[in-house]
Amino acid sequence: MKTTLFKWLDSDVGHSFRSSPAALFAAAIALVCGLAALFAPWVAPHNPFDLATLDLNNARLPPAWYPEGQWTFLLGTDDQGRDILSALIYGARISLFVGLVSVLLSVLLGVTLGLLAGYLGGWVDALLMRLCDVMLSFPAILIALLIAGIGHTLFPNAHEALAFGVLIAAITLTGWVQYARTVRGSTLVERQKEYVQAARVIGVSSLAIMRRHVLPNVLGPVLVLATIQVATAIITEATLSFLGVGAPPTSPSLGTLIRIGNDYLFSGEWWITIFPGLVLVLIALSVNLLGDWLRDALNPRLR
Amino acid sequence: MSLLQVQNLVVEFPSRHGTLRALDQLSFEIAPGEILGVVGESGAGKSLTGAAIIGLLEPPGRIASGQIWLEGERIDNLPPAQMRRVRGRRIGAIFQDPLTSLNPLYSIGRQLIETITTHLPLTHAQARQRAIELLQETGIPAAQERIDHYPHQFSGGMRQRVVIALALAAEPKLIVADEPTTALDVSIQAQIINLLKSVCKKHGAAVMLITHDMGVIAETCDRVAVMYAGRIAEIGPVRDVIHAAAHPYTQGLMSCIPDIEVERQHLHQIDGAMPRLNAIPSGCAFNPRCPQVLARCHHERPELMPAVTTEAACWLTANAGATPSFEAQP
Amino acid sequence: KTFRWSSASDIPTWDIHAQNNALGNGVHASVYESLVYYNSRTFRIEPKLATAWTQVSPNQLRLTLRQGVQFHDGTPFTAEDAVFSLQRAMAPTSNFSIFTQGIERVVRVDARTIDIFTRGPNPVLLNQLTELRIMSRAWAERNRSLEPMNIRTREENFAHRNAMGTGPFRLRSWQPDQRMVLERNPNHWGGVTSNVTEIIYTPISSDATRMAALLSGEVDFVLDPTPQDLPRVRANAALRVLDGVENRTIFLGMDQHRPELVGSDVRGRNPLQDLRVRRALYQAIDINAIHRVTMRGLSQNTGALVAPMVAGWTEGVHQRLPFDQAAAQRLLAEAGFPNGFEVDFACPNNRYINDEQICQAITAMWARVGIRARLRTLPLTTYFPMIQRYEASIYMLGWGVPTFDALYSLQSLVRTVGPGGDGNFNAGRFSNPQLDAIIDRIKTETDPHIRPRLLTQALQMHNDDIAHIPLHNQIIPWAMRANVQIVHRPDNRIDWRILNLN
Amino acid sequence: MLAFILRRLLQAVLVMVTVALIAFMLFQFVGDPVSQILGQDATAEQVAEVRAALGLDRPVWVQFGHFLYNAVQGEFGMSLRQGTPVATLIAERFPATLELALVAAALALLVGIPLGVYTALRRGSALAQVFMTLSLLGVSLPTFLIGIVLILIFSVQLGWFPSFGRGEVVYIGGWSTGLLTLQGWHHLVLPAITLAIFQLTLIMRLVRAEMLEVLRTDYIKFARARGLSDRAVHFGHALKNTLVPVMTITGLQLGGLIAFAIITETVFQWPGMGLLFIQAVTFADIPVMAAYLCLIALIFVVINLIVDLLYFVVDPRLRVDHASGH
Amino acid sequence: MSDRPTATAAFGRPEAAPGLAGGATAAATLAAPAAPLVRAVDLARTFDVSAPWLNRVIERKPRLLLHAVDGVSFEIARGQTLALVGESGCGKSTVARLLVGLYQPSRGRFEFAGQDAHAAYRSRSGRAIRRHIQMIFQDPYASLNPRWRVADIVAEPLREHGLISERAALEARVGELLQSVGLSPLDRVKFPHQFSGGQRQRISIARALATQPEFLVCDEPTSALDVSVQAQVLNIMKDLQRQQGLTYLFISHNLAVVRHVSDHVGVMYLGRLVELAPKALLFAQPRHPYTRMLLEAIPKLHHTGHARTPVQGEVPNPLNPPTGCAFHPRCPAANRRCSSERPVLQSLDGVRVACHAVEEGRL
Ligand SMILES: Nc1ncnc2c1ncn2[C@@H]1O[C@H](COP(=O)(O)OP(=O)(O)OP(=O)(O)O)[C@@H](O)[C@H]1O
Ligand SMILES: Nc1ncnc2c1ncn2[C@@H]1O[C@H](COP(=O)(O)OP(=O)(O)OP(=O)(O)O)[C@@H](O)[C@H]1O
Ligand SMILES: [Mg+2]
Ligand SMILES: [Mg+2]
Repeated sequence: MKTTLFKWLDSDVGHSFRSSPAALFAAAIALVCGLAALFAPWVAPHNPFDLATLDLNNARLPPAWYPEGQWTFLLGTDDQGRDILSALIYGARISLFVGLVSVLLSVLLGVTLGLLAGYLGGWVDALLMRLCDVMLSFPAILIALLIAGIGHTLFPNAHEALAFGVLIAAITLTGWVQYARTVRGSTLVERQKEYVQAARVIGVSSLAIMRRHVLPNVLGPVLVLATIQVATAIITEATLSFLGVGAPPTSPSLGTLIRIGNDYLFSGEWWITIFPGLVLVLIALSVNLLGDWLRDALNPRLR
Repeated sequence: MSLLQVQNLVVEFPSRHGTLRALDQLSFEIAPGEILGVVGESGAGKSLTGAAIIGLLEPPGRIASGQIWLEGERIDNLPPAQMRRVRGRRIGAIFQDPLTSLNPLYSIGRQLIETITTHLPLTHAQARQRAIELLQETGIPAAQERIDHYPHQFSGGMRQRVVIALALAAEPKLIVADEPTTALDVSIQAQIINLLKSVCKKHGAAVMLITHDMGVIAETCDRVAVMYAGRIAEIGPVRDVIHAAAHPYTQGLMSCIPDIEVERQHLHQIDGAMPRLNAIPSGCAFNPRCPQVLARCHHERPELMPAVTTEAACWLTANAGATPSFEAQP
Repeated sequence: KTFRWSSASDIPTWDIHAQNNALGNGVHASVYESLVYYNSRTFRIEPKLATAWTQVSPNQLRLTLRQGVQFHDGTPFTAEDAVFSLQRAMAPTSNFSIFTQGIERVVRVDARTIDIFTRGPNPVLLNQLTELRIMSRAWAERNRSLEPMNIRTREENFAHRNAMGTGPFRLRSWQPDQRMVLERNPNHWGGVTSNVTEIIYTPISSDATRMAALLSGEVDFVLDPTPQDLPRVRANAALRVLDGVENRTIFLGMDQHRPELVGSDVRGRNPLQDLRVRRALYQAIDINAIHRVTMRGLSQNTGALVAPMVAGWTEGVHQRLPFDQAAAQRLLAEAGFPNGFEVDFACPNNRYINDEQICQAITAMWARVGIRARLRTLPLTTYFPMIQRYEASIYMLGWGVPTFDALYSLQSLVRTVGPGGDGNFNAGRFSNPQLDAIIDRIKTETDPHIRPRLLTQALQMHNDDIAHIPLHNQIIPWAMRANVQIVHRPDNRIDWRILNLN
Repeated sequence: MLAFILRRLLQAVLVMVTVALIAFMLFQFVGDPVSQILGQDATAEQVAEVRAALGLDRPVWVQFGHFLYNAVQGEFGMSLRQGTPVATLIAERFPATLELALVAAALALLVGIPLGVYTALRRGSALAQVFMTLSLLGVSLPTFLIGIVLILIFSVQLGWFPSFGRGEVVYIGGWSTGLLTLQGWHHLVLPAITLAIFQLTLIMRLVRAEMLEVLRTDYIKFARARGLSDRAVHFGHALKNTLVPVMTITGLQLGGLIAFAIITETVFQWPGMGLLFIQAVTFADIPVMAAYLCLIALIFVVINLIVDLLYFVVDPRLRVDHASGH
Repeated sequence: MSDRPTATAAFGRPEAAPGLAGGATAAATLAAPAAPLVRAVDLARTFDVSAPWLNRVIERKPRLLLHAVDGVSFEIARGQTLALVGESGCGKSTVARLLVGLYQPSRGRFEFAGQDAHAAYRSRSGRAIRRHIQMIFQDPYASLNPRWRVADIVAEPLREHGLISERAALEARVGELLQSVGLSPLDRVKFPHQFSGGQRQRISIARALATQPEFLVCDEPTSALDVSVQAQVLNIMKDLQRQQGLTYLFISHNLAVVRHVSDHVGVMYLGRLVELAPKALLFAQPRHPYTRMLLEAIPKLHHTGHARTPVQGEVPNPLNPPTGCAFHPRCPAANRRCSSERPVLQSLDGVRVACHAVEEGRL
């Protein structure tokens, strides 16, 4: 484990990582956010989802450094008496979870379909690409809005878990197209390469060729795309939550927190809006920075 | 006076593993109107030499030391604006792949006229006229019409003719041709080489012809330089280099080539591969593969020194002053 | 002087009978006038286009019309116009049927008199008439707008975008969702003290943007400011907040019908059918905290189902059960739920002031006595159909009383579900036959002495059963520039006649 | 060429029918318009009557068939919320959205392309690094946040720009435009910036990446070897080749702009189609939603077609008849 | 370590097939010389390159068929090498791909050890025949999966055919194979990019040899390589042939190389064989005018300064081949008949040639 880390740091990619302050900065932030989110129950001073611990009398306290602030609520509290810091940590956890899972699922879906379309060609390809066209001529946020809309009305009695399921489904279903197209493109190129033909001559089955030969060689751009998509997914989640079809208010994501905080923009209780906004931008920024760096690092011609 | 003079040229690539020296103390000359062939294994530094001369080394590559003189004027340290006036006007260039050398979005006429008007004080109409003449000269039938066609409408051989026309557009004194026929069909190769030879003779241009193909060198060049690992191993008149090479590498290279006229059970082969830039052995870079390696080859680097009829960078020539016997040529 | 104002949404139409929309009705009142109207200060009914009225018989009301009134196009206002307009409101495509309920026909007596015949005694007829405005008959005929807009046709009704009334203002232009301009009617019959010559209305749906427009001086008046921004508005010398109690009461309803609740962990019984449980839910709510923190003082805590200005309200029915967590826990234990239970809780998120926040706060309060409410919040488009399908176990609802008479609430909310609007929003399907009997009696009781007593009695019985858990009456704040002179009305509309700018 | 356009159109029809179908199925779930029409106090009989009148009680596929049949004739019915034919509503709102999107697109292109070229040519320079970092911020900021912050700063704090609406509009024929009045432009500034920022950074990054790619090609190297000036090489040769792939993305982005306008229009109360759509969603105004979605699909299809035709203009390789080439 | 006996028996190869190093004597088990190991009968492959259907309908364009290979027949005896030469695009690679089953033939047959190979490829036991026919590709940089280690690359056919599954045995066998192509067994753990072009080509050869094939199709195996490396690869190939009795189809456009490796040479022009002759005969006495031109076009190392006579004219468009003899527009000896009647391959003094001029004795 340790040695692989060192090995990696010594490789070209690792080196470009070490020598890029932006990447280091981004990785540090992503790491902090990720760890905080992962270990939220241990890191966060309060559990903002446990309603029984909320006290309305603590609502709208300013950050601790203000005269009215309390040190138990470092970044202040919101309108329900929720500790902002804890809400941020838990909110980031949700946002990151939704972002990562939906990107993972869309990668899975997109890469599979892209591989099939690119490798098999013919009507499979035609069909899938038409499907992509349809998806593309429909703005992602609209699809997401509609899917989220259905989800919520189809299962009105379902609660948090389903809300997240719907969010993830919405983002996944709009996200896979990009991967499918990218992978299809690279697969078409890769399929012509002689190593694939060599495998065919050996008698390796199509599925095995796709999985063993083509897949690893088309994953580079997917990785870059996925990193950037994580940021996009988090923002989409926030936007959906902002438009009111996202995470429920009792377990708010960053987007929901911003939507809630949006009402307090002029009221002087700025911490309810500003902190979630900052964290959202910070996460999106750091993930984007990482993706950017990765794109350059993985592109041999840029080295 | 020689047209082009390269003196102790060093080209380096700085990298995090240290600086790679891709060309090391390279020196040679080209006389006006002469065709100098440059051969050598892939990665020997042939293209880099050409790029350094036309001032188009890709960063991070850079000329670390040495000088390049064109008609008595030093050109390796010219500011970019002046170097641009040298390129195209006084040194033309031809690259390997004619398909990718032409901008697919512009007609060849436009690309020709643009080049001509950049360098010569001609009006658009005059430039067009000259472009048509150039195309005719390079053997493109119906040049009047074809001038407005786009690159993709030409076959590979025709495209390379267009590229030659472009290189000749401003009557340069020197043409650097980097593997001009490698991407072409066997049957077209000879056409293009013949064309290049004849038009250059007509315009009085000297050619630096970079190629792998000894056959092409043999029938085209006046002199030939053999490169190995960023240095010239041997340079001399073409006949002598082919038939009476002084350097063991040159000898090996010549005997590797299957000969259409002679049948052999087994080809001679030079074992091993050319060293990577970051692992060039001390002394003579060829010493690990050399069948006649001497003790001093391991730590002393030989410079080019006169052999019988050529110049070779080999201690054998210094010792014996004569061709070592090494698999007799038939 | 120009008065620029804003609220979240635009009026749906200028057709005064097409949609019964609170905001629309308020705006229509500037251009169209009704026969009688509430006085903004006293909230008594006062003459408007009718100058006098007498109850000729229990089923017949005679109204004398004002003379010398002109429509905006200069044509005189006559009895034909009044009869036409009331009949138009009774048309099948009209949405004002609740205000014409019980009216049998309208008859022109002479040029200045009309009769309204009702099917039976109608104690709230005059209140209903305040919402039935008068349109020019000739104009409607000319423009083929004799009937209220019909969604089924493919054509837009002329009256949808144009208006012809007698009011103090007339419509200059209207681009839906963008901008509406009204200008002063110089030929108005009188009684107008406003110095406003032009009214520009711009709907701004984003709360933050609407407040920004007020703060930056782009509008003079905001009808529905967000409560949390009020401190800042109050602190600003150039701005001012005016607030008043609305006659809308916010309460929680509970499913008391199903034998077993959906989405609950209690099997085999419905805990909400147990009075002790309902009482525990009630007493676990710290209404003062909600009042102070969530509503920032902009609410009037209540124990009654109606607001103080509604007939039937008394101090007695206004009394709340005390907030008492210990009592709540005890009641739960007595009812057999010492560890509480899980229950579904639905809330709108864009209907009432701070609806979502209130529900969250309540969820937290219940959590502390062991009731694990699973809150879901929905936009009103999906929320109302959902609760009307009886899909919610506990739900929030707010009920306003345009007639200022508690029957309106009792009939819709408390009466057992039945035909003719009985219990149409009794989404918990509460049922008490005794209470039903009283409500049915109130429907026809016109005696001014008996009727209020019956109303109060019904309200008290409702409280005893804890059919609903009342929370508070909404207090509606208005935010405006300091130079706006205006009177706050409990029906949340501007009285255009007395609007002034200093 | 003709065949190409035809195929595109066929594809377009397919796309639009699919969109319509999907949209239609989704509408079953967005809520019940009837309770909106009738208000809270309606009786069950009234509700049933209106449902029947609107055809909402029929099976979905019947409704869809009906919808398609009418939609083909440009007939989308009446808005349930506004009582106006949907076509009229859209016609009223379309200019606002189109103007906003076009100005934002122009802004994104006019700023994004030069910045992309600059950062590509001056790769590694301090300023280019700054631009690149800022551009990342651009993709990391959610649109709604940008809008709110702009209002907070420029309307409320500084009072430089209005915070809502379109200002004064001039009617030319049935087309309302804010571009002919100073006030109109004044109102346009903040929304256009809000809408443009994301696209701007995207275009900038795209141009930069493409440009770097193109600068490495042989024909650029050969153009240099011919002694052409940097200007001719960068802008004559490199940029034009860069624009080919940029066009596709930009085309799609323009469609995206119109869609993204939903958020911008909501924040700035911009009276365009996005606002119309969002309000239709909260009201379950099915005819408006359906028309809007079909229109968006149509716009995408048209833009795609235009982009494809532009390819023919820019790239001679596509233009030429196959048979005459070698 | 299981081998399907039934499958191998079908190809007449005794299971006692010699190990790699051991040698040599596959030739001893040869069937009667009358039956060649490889036989292509009228092989043809057509590609549909027409525009999409709608375009054709609207623009009234016919279906466009490209006859990449148009009726090619040849035989290769066991242990022999047939070389195919010709200009780019004449269909050499297509023939190669037809033989290894990457393409289905549009017409004709390919018999391997007397069995219809394409029928076998399609059948369930297709793997068995694949074992015996392997291919070496042109580009040593593209023919190895850049993400796999050498050991995995070479072992893939073994695993795929279930020849060896045990780890240690596999490792040993890979080492053995690497050694047989002149690489060190220690190179197993490296990645392809750590090798030079020549070494990579040896890895490809090792992979091709893994299943102990009898027939190797080599599509320009050295044309991407330097002359010095080319020599290494050619030598190895020849050595292997000598040791293991391999049969080669060797594709190249370099006649000098072809002369070095082949026993018979086939010259292709626009999808057809125009001349097929034993090597010595072909080089000593080329019959077809195209063959003559090709030979003429070869740069000669020893005649410095001599200009070649280049082949005149351009390669014709395969979509629109000339009528009659496809070569006639470039042929100095063409006459009317050549432009109208297509010549067929005819035997003439131990040479097979398709040319009217030769047939008529004009050349
Ligand atoms: N950007 C670069 N960074 C590092 N090394 C480089 C770079 N470009 C070229 N080199 C090295 O410089 C050496 C000479 O390269 P050059 O292209 O001149 O070879 P060549 O003789 O032209 O080979 P070929 O016949 O393959 O064209 C090679 O070893 C190559 O690896
Ligand atoms: N999959 C394919 N689809 C369409 N046309 C093809 C296909 N493969 C080959 N062709 C065409 O078939 C002809 C013969 O191609 P092939 O690759 O066999 O030529 P080649 O002799 O190997 O050429 P080279 O020397 O360039 O490798 C060419 O005109 C080529 O364009
Ligand atoms: Mg080179
Ligand atoms: Mg080939």
